[in-house]
Amino acid sequence: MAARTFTINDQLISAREGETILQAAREHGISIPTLCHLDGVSSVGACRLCLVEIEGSRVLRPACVTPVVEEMIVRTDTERLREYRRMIIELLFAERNHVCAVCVANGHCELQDLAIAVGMDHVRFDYAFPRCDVDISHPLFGIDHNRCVLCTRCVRVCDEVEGVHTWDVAGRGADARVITDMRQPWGEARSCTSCGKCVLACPTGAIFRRGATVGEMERDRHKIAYIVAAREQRW
Amino acid sequence: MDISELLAIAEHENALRRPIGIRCCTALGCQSAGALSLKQRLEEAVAEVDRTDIEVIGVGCMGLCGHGPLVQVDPHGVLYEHVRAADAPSIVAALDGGEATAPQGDPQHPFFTLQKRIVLENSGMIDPERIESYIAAGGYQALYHVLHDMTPAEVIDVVTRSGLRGRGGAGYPTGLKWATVAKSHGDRKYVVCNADEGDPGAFMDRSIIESDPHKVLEGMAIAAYAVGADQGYVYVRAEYPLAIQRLQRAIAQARRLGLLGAQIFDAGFTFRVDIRVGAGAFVCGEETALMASIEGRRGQPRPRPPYPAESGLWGRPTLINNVETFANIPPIIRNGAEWFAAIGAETSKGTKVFALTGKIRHTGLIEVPMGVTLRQIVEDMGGGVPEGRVKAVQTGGPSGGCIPAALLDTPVDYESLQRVGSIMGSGGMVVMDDATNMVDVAHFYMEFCKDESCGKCIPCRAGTAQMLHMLDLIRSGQATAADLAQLEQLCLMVKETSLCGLGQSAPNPVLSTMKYFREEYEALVRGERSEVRGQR
Amino acid sequence: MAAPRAQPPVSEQTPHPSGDNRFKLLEATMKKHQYRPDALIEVLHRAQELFGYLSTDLLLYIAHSLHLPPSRVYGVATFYHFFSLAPKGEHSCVVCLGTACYVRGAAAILAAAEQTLGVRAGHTTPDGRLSLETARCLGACGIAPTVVFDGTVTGHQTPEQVQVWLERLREKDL
Amino acid sequence: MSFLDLDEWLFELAQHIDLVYSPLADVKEYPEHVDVALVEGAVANEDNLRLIRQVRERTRILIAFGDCAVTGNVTALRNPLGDPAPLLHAIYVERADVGSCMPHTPGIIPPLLDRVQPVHKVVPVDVYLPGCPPPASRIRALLEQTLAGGAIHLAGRDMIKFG
Repeated sequence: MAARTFTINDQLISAREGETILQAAREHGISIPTLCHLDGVSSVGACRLCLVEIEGSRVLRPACVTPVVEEMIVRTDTERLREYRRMIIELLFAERNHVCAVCVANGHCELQDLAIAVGMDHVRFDYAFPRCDVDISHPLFGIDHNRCVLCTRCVRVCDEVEGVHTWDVAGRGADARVITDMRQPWGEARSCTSCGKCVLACPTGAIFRRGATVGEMERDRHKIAYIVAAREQRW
Repeated sequence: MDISELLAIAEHENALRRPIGIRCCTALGCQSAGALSLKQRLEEAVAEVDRTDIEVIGVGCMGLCGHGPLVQVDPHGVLYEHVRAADAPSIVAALDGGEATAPQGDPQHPFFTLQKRIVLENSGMIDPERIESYIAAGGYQALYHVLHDMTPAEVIDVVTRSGLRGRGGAGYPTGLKWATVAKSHGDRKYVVCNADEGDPGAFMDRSIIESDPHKVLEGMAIAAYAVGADQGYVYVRAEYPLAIQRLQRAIAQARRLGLLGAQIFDAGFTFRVDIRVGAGAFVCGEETALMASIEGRRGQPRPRPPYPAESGLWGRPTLINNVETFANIPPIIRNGAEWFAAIGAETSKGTKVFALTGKIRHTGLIEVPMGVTLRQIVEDMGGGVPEGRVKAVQTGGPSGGCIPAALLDTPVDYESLQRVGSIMGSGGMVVMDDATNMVDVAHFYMEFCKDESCGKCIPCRAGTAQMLHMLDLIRSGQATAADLAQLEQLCLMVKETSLCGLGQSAPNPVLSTMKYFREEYEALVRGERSEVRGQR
Repeated sequence: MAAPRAQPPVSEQTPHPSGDNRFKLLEATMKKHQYRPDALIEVLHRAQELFGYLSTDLLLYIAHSLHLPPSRVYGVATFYHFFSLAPKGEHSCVVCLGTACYVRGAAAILAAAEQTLGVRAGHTTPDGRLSLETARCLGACGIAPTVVFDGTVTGHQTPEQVQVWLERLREKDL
Repeated sequence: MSFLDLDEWLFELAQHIDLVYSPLADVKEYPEHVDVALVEGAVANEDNLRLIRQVRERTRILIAFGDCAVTGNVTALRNPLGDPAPLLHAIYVERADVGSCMPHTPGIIPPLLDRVQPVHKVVPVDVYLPGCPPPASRIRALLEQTLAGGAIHLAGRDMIKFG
């Protein structure tokens, strides 16, 4: 495969043809924040945290879906990007009811980690305090919509890896919610195989194993990529 | 079907014409005001006087929708406004020197005389429900010419040299888009007509389809030939039942005559067109969302590249143009690239159709050469506001901005409108008078964008909700100067980070009103308006 | 384009189509589209036209027929404003809130209608007689402000006119 | 309690500061010309509101101390339910075993605000110290920076992790 040479933050990088900026950056230890991205499932470019500046481009580009181009000059950590990322994280905290202190994912949460990474010591926007449901009708798992960031990782992993498509998104805009089957209680969603991949995929405490209490919801998200890799390399 | 048959249809149709034609508008605006019963009454009145030299024709939009129902009598061009069914006999009697009871309009008013009709050349002239009427006006000859005398590359060359740019809003060069699709490889290609006219305050595309549906179909067929597509879709809003009905009829008629379908004009060219009816989602005007919707999915945009020209419907190369863009094609083929390029402004060739509405005397649909000033449109053609003064002109709908009265001399072209903080948009032009509070206007658009945000990307989903909340605080006098600064910051972020055009342009109405009418925001911050009026 | 699919067997959990002619008509639409999943929106349009609204059972029936996951059908049906998952009133009053109508006083019209009916926009009166709705833009800006009564577009409306129409409807025992 | 985890460093701290007001100290009125205030808790009732305005007015550096002050945290969990009246009714009237009545003792029980708000939504805040509770090491780092004068900067997992 042909190699591509380009620059990230003044560092010369070589990447394989067809690789995204995000892949190339991570291989070289350059971190770009992401939330909706999950190794093993398709990228949707929705969270906008991985936006980078590309010299000569008028607009910011999502690193997760932008392929590298020879001699491209990329900046991942400018003042402007830092400020925008912090605002995006603040918007998420203001949008639903994220209470780290009583969350099952406290200490193991990608949203919490991102807040630290972007330097969020408080949220400047007004909190919306929406009313959100908690569904614990499933015998093994639960979903708390207060903590959902609508990254759709559960939807994609269920569709693309488990192949069941129990999850989807209903409604739109701020009213959008992830749903199981006909928006019925998860426990009644007949298509669900209880495989638990959505639990692995969830970046926050929204989808959790029942019985987990504060801070207990640890998960090995790399498993998704392992499953996919194992399937592809099967002979 | 060959050219002689086509010409024979035209000839036959023209032979049927009577010396005196009473044209009655049957587009949506006039229909709502009673045009259908009026037309029937006119037909009866003609039958009553037993005149075979008079015919009554139902036609598409005549433009001056605010004064409907409209009736115009050929060959003298006498125009009647606000016509009631009861006026019908007197209109027929007036042909013999009687006095018509309906008020007469002035066909020499600048509203009409300053127009340059290319897209609307047949609007209000032909019967949109009969393909023969379109053929008699020269219809489908451009398609014949293209199929028999030109290579696809030559067609693209003509469109490129004409300087035509996309009329959907962004103004991307049409020829370039066609060339990209033509060059892209795929086992199949598609042509899509974007008739998901979602901007509130805009009805150009609805009117074009209701008044002259075949022109759009002919434009699509020419495009399909040029890029190598064999299947077309018209994606039209469910809110436009009359347009859908006329389009369905037009497609069936064209198919029957062999002008759509297999082996068009025996030239080895096949092109089928299907209608896809939208279901109430503004975001589906965005091309990747539109394609998702045609594929039966949630109308959510995806990042570009890949562009639809390379990977569109079902992953195949897809050409997406707006209704007005396609409607420009047959005249360009007929009259040549140079003819078109000679009309309009330096970087914006041809004409633009605008829906002129709001606080203005003459509301309706106009087509003007690019480069005319907003002042000519608003003051000369539109007759200014009924009471008070013009305060601002809003172009581009929720994606556009408010241009203050002081900048009315701005010429209408893509670049000039962008320079003053708005956009050309699809053609909505809403005039506001000094009774309009601009913070309310910004709030109105933001509420729209928040409701229409698909929810996929965070800046648009959460950002529009937050911007709306901040505008609420400002309107209710609870905001501080710091909040204004924060709102501005948020606007810039949403503009630069959102995934699609909806989010990227959602802050525009706020930014432009903050730029030109900042004192209105500041007055509210100082608590100078106790009562909030306007939208809920 | 996705390959045409054969008509699927109707599963036990979907309502049995026999006995209701509307299901036959819906079936015909699906057949016309060769049960292709990408015809979902067309099929939903037809279903709502036939049944008035999209019930959970109806959505499930469509999901099975088009071989689509239920959550995807539900996701699509709730994405588009045009689709209603709850029954509508016998009559409808749609107030256009497009820009031209807004500038010409649509807000006052909507407020008058809400006051007369005692329900908020987007809701149906408790007696099921009338649904009050709003539209983004009907494209009839030339005759703004516009209101659609039972499918008929009327222009140049005032709050008083709308109130009169609604009150007349209330009095009449249709 | 987390503050007390500062252990012997508290003695060092005591040499640098005068503690002039605290809910535990017997001081009724918040004094004037205070240099630093560590504000714990969110603004939930009218007493909180009155006090925080006074604190802001009379203090040079106001530090929102802990998640409740910074975000509303657990105390704001009632916000999605809206106006507190129905909630109070459910608790004190509907489910009361004995003496069911709405709490109403003017001057003694402060009325609840419609919404619990983080401190910075009510008055300007100079420094934010997240944590539920902020660990002692974090408090110490904050106070050391504060005592040193100059700009206070807190970053990284050890300093600004919520929860």
